[in-house]
Amino acid sequence: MTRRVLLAFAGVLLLGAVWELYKDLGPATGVKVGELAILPRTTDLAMPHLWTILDRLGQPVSSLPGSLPLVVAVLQACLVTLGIAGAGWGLGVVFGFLLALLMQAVSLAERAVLPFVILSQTVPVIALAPLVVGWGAQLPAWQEWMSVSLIAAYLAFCPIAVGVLRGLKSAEATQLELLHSYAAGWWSTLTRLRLPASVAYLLPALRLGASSAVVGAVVGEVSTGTEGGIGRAIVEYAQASGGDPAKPWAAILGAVAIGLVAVGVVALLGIALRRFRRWEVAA
Amino acid sequence: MSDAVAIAGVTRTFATGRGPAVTALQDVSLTVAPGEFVSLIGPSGCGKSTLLRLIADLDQPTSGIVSVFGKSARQARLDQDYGIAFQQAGLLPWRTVAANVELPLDLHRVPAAERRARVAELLDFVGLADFAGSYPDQLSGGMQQRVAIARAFAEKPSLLLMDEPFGALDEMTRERMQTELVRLSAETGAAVVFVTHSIPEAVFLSDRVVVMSPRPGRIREIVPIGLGPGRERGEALRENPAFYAAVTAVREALHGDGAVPVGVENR
Amino acid sequence: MSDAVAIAGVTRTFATGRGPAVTALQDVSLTVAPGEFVSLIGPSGCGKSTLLRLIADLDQPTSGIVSVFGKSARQARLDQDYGIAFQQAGLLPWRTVAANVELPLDLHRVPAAERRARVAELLDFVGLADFAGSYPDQLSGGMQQRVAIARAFAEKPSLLLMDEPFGALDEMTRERMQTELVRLSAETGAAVVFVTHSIPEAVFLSDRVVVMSPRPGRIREIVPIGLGPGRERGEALRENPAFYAAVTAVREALHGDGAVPVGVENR
Amino acid sequence: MRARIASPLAVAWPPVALAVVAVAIWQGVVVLGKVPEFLLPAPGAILGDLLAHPGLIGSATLVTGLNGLVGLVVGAVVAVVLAAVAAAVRFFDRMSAPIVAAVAVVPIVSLAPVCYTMFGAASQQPRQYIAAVAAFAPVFLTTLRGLRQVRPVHRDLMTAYAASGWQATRTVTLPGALPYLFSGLNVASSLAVISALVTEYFGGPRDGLGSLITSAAATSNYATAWAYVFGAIVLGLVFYLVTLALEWFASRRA
Amino acid sequence: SSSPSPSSSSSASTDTTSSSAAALTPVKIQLQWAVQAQFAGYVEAVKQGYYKDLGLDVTLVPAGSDTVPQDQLAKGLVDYAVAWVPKALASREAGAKITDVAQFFQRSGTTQISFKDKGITTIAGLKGKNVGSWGYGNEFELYAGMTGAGLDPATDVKVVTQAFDMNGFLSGDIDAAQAMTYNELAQVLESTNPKTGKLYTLADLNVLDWSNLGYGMYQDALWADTAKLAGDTAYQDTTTKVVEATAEGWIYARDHVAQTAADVVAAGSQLGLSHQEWQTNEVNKLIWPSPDGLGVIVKAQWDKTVQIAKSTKNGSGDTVIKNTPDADAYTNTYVDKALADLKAKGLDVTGAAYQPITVTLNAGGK
Ligand SMILES: Nc1ncnc2c1ncn2[C@@H]1O[C@H](COP(=O)(O)OP(=O)(O)OP(=O)(O)O)[C@@H](O)[C@H]1O
Ligand SMILES: Nc1ncnc2c1ncn2[C@@H]1O[C@H](COP(=O)(O)OP(=O)(O)OP(=O)(O)O)[C@@H](O)[C@H]1O
Ligand SMILES: [Mg+2]
Ligand SMILES: [Mg+2]
Repeated sequence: MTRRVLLAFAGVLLLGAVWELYKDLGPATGVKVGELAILPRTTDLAMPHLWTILDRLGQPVSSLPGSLPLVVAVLQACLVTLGIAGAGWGLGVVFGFLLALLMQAVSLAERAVLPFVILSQTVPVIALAPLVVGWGAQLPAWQEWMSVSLIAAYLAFCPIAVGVLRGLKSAEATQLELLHSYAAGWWSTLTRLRLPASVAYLLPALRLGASSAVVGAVVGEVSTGTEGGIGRAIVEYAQASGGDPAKPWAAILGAVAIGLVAVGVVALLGIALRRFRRWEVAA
Repeated sequence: MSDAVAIAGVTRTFATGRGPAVTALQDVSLTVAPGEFVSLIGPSGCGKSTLLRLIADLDQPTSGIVSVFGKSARQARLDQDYGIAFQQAGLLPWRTVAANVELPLDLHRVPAAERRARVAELLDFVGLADFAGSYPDQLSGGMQQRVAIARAFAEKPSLLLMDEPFGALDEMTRERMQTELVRLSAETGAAVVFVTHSIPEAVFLSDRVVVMSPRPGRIREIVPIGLGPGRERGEALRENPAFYAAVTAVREALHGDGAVPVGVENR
Repeated sequence: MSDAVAIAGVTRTFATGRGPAVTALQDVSLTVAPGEFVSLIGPSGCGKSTLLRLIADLDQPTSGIVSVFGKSARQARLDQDYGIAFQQAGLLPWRTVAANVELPLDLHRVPAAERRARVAELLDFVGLADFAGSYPDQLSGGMQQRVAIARAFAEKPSLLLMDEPFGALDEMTRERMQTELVRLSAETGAAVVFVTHSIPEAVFLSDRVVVMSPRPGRIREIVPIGLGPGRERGEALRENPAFYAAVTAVREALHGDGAVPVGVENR
Repeated sequence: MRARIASPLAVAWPPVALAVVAVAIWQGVVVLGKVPEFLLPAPGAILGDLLAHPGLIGSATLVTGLNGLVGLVVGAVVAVVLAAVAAAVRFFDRMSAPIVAAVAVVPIVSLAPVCYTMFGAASQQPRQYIAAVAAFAPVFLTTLRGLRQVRPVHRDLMTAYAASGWQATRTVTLPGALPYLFSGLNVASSLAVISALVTEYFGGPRDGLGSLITSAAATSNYATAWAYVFGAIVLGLVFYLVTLALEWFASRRA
Repeated sequence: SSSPSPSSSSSASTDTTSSSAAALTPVKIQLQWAVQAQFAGYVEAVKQGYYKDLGLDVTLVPAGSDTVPQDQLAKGLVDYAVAWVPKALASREAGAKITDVAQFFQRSGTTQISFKDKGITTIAGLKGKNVGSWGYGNEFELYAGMTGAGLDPATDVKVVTQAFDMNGFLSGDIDAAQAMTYNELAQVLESTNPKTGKLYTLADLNVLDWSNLGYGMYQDALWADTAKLAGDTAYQDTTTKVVEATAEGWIYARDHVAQTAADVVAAGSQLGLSHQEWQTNEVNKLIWPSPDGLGVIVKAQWDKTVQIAKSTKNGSGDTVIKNTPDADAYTNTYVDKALADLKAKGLDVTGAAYQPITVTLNAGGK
C-alpha cells in the first residue's frame, strides 16, 4: 500500500520534472511539424513554472485587504462544487440505473432508447441550461444549485446507463440458464446474477459517472452563473491570466482535486465489492 | 399417473450461420416413468446434452413435443419439478460453496434455518463440509463438480436431470456418489435422466439405458437393465454376472453392427 | 541426458484468507525420464492439478525444487519444452475451432502454410475436420475437449502435460484417443505426465502410475506397469491378463490398506 | 460472444419511431401551448432554420465533426495502448494512476483556455486535443477493466505458451476486453463530439457548431441555436453508428 | 436565489430587522455577468442604500456564460435585466416582451485592438488578419464596421473566437482582438511584455474604437417587462424607483471612483482593485456627459442602433433583426420621472463638467 502511494507520488513528480525540463529546453513557440502543433509553447503565459503556481497558491486571492490565500479560496470553492456534483452524481446513478434496468428488461426499450442515451450527450449544455433554469424556477423551493446538479446528473447518467446495461447483459449464458432452470423471475435473476456479474462494468461506469458529474457541475456553474464554486473561479481566474498566469492553474488544480475525490469514493466502493471481482487480475 | 418425461417425435436443428444446419436430434421419442432411472449414452456430439436441455426447457425443439409430468416443459420448469446439474459445474464465482448450494433454496424462499440445515447436510453428502466458506476458484475440478451436484439435490426434486455429473470425479468418490444417487432416487421416488459416457455407470444406475447414435442424433436402442430395485443395489452388484451381462449388452448396442469404424462418428 | 521432469521435496500450501491454509502437496518427489509415460491418479482434491501446474510453471512450490529437462521449470516454459491440456478445455470463445488449434503455432511464428497443414492434420486426428469453422459454443462438451487436445499436440512437444483430457469423451472416442496418444508419444519420444481418474486408462497408457493420497497430497505408491513399448500397445492389450493384473495393482494401491473409508478423503 | 446479425431496418425502426413520437409531442406542446420561441423553439421552426441555412450548418457540422473524429481516434488509440501497458506493467500502472485519474476528471472548460494558449488560439488543434483527452478517459478506464478480466484458464494458457506480453494482449486479453472497449467507445464517441464543440467557445476559428450556437442563443435565436444542436446530434449519431459498425465488425470477425 | 453569493447577501435587507424588511418590495435585477464595475451604478445603489431608501429590497443576480438576461426577464425569473440593446431587440423579435426603460450607457465601449507591429490602423487593415471576436452577440459592431469598410467578414478575414482571457491576443494568435475599453483593454495593460519585462502600455497598441468610427450601438440598458409596465401600477412605480436609485448609484460612481472600485471588489468581484478602478473610470466615460440626462434614450442614437442591427448580418447570415421594433421597445417615461426627482434633490444628472481621472493599472489588475 505504501509502495503504491510512493509510486503514485513518483509519477506526479516525474510529470513535474518533465514539465520543467521541457519548459527549460523547449522552444518558446512550441514544437511544430508543418502546421501541426505537437508540443506546447514554453512561454510563462502557456506554461508557468510549477513553483510559480505553488507560490501563487500561498498568496491572497485578490488585493482586497483580508482576502484569503488562493489555496484556501480554491478549496472552499471545491467543497461547494463537490457537494453539487455529489448530488448530481447520486441523481445520475439512480436515473442511469433505472434506465439500464428498463433497457435490460425490455429489449425494445433498449433498441429504442439506447441511441438517445448516447446522443443526449451531444446536446451542449448551452442549449439545455436555459431550459433547466427556466423550468426549475417554476418549482417551489427550487434553488439555483439544483439546476447545476441537474446538469451534472445529465452528464453523469449516460456512462452509467451504458455501463450498467452492458454489465447486466454480461452474465454468462450457462449461469443465466441455471437461473432460468430455477424459474427465477426477473428480479431474482437481477439480484442473484445480473447485478453481481455486472460489477466489473459497474465500477468504471460509476467512475466515469463521477468524473462526468464533476465536469457537469463545473460547466453548469459557468453556464448558469452560479457563484461560489470552482467553475465560477475558473472563469474569474482566467480573466486575470494575462497578468497572473499562475492563477487559472490553481482553479484547474482545484477541479482536478474534486474529480480525484469523487473517483476515490468510487474506488472505496470497488474495495467493498471485492468479492465480485475475483477474476480480476491484481494490478 | 402421467409420465415423468414424455418426448414425442422431437427434432432439433441448429442454424450455424454459414454452412448447413446441424441436426442435433432427429425424430426422438422417449418416455420416462415416475421414479424411473434412465441413462443416455452415446458418442460425443450425439445430442445428449441437447435432449436434456429440451426436457429442462432451456431450449425448444424445432419440431415435436416434450412434456414433463403431463405438463409442458415450460410449465414444469416454472413449477420447479426438476433439479439439474450441467456438464460444466456453472458455479457463481462470487458466492461461497455454501452460498452456491443454497442458491435454489434462497430463490424459492426457503426459511433461513431450514436452508442452513439443508446446506450442511448436502455438503456432508458430497464431502465438502470443510470447504463451505471457500470460493469456487479455490476448489479442484472434481470439488466444483460436487458442489454442482449438491445444488441439484437441494430441493429434493421429483425429476433429476444430470449431464455427466461424475465425469470429473475419481473412481472411489464416483462409486460412492453412484450408490448414494441410486439410494436417493429410490427413497424419494424421483425419476432421473442421466447422461454419461461410462457403460458400467449407466448399467449400475439405470432401469433402462438409452443408446444414441450421432449426427443426426437418434435413439439407436433402449436396453432394459432390470438389476432390481434401486434401494437394494450395493457395491456387491458390481461383481454380479448379471451386471457384466448388461454391460456387454449396452456395449454391443453402442458399437452397433461393428460396421462403424472407431472414431468416425464425426464425419 | 537429464530427466524430463525432476521434482524434489515439493510442498505447496494455499492461504485461504480465513481459516487454516490448505496443504495441497506435501514433500512430493518424482522423476520422469525422457520419453516416459507417467500417470497421476488419486482422489478428487489430492493435488494432481496442482502438481501439473508446478511442472508447467503456472504455479510455484512453497518449498522444494521442480526442474524440467535439467532447467528450471521457468526456463523450460520459456523454451516451450512442453505442451499442455487443462482440465477445462479453455478455448478462446472468439476463435474458431481451427484458430484455437492454431493458437500456439501462431504465437510461435510458424509460417502460415505450414500452420494450415498442421491444423488440418490435427483436426483430422481428433475427428473434427468438419467443425474447423465452428465456434466453441457450437460444440458439445466432448468436442471442445478434443479441440483442446489437438491444441496441446500442435507443436510436437517433447513433454506433454495433460489434466484429465479424456474425461468428457465417450468410451469409443476415448479408447481411440488413448491408442493414438501412446503411439504419438512413442513415435516422437515425448515424455507424458497424465492426470486421470480411470485406472484402466492409466494402466493402458503408462509406464508408471503414480498413486496419490489426499490432504495433504502425497505420493502413496508408484506402480510400474511394464506392458511393453508404446508403439506395440493396441486394442488387444485391453483383453490381456497382464493388463488386468496391473489394473488390480493400481486399484489396491489407490484404495490403500482398506482403512480409509470410501469418500472420506475430504474430512 | 458473436452478436446476432440483425437487419438495419430492425435496428433502425424503434429509435426512429421514438424520435417521431417525441418530436410530434414537442411540436404539439409548442403549438397548442403557444410557447414563445425564446422559451422553447418548435421543431418546425428548427427545421425551417435548417432548410434556410443548409450550407452554413453543414460546413459547421463538418468542421466540428472532423475535430471530434481526430480527437476520438487519437484519444482511443492512445487509451488502448496505454491501457495495455498499464495492464501489463504494474510499475507503469501505479505511476500513471494519479495522472490518468486527473486527466479523466479534468473539466474541459478549465482545460480548453489553457490548451489554446499552449497550442495556438487560431487553429483547430486545441479542439482536437481536447476531444482526444475527453475520449481518452472512458476508453482507457473500460479497456483497462476489461483487460483485467481475463479468465484464469486463458491466462494460464498464455503463460504456458510463454507468450510475450504483447502476444497475450493481442490473442487473449484484447479480444476478451473488446466488449468493454466498445462500451467505452460508445461513451467516448459522444464525448469527443461534445468536447470538440464546447472547446469552440473558448477559441479557434469561428467556423464550427459551437462558435455559432453561442451567438444564436445570446440573441434568443433558439431555433437557429437548435438547428446547430441538431447538427451536433447528427454528428453524435454518425459517430455512434460508426462505433456500432466497428463493434459489429469486430465481433463478427472475432 | 438563496445561494450565499456575495451579491445577494449585499441586498438591502441584510441590515434591517425582519419587520421593516417586510415593508420593502423585493426586486431582482439580472446582470450580464459577474459583479464588476460595469454594473457600478447598481452596486452603489445597493451599497449606499438608495434602493432601500425608496422601499426596494434589490438582489443583483449575476450571470453565467449562457445566461441571456433579457430571456430571464421575459420568463419572469427576474424583475429587470441589464442587456445590450441589439441583443435585446433580437430577443424581442423572438417573442420576449421587454422594454428599455433606461439607457445608462450612451456610448459603445467596444474596440478592436492590435499591437503596433501588426500595422492595423484602419478597419480595412483587418483584411487577411486573424480577427478576434467573442460571439455571444457581442460582435455586431465589428461585423458592421468591416462591412462598412468593404470587407466581407466571411472571406476577407479569419474570425477567431476569444475566450474570457486575452491570451490568444498576447500570444500573437489573434492579430486584432475585441476588447471592451473597461475590461479586456485593461487585461492587456495588466500583462507583462516579455520583451521588456514591463507591463504593456497604450503606446504598444492600435485601437479601432467603434464609437469613434461611427459603428457604435447602444449597449447596457435597463429592461423591464412590457406587459407589467402596461397594466401593473405597482410595477410602474417600482420601475421609476429602480431607475432613480440606480441613476443615483451611477452619480455616486462618477464622483467616487476609488471608493466604487473598492465597493465592487467587496461585493465579490474576483478582479483586482486597480482593474476595477480602471473599469469604473472607463464606464464613467461611456455614461458621462449625458447631455439629455442620465439614462435617457436618445432617439437618434436608438435609430442608429436599430439601423445597424437591421443591416448587419449575424453568424448565420441573417440580419440581427428583420423589422423595426415597435413602439413598446423603449420608453423614457420612467427615466424622465426619475430624473425629475433626482434634479429636485439637487443632483447633477448630465455631468456636463465630467472629467475622467487617470488610473494606473497593476500587474494582474491587483
Ligand atoms: N487457488 C487455490 N486457493 C486455495 N486452495 C486451492 C487453490 N487451488 C487448489 N486448492 C486446493 O488444493 C487442493 C488440491 O487441488 P487440485 O486442483 O490440485 O486437486 P486435484 O487433485 O486436481 O483434484 P480433481 O481431481 O478434483 O481435479 C484442493 O483441496 C483445493 O481446494
Ligand atoms: N448452440 C449450438 N449451435 C450450433 N450447434 C450446436 C449448438 N449446440 C449444440 N450443437 C451441435 O449439436 C450437436 C449435439 O451437441 P450436444 O452438446 O447435445 O452433444 P452431446 O451428446 O452432449 O456431446 P458430449 O458428450 O460431447 O457432451 C453437436 O454436433 C453440436 O455441434
Ligand atoms: Mg454434452
Ligand atoms: Mg484437477
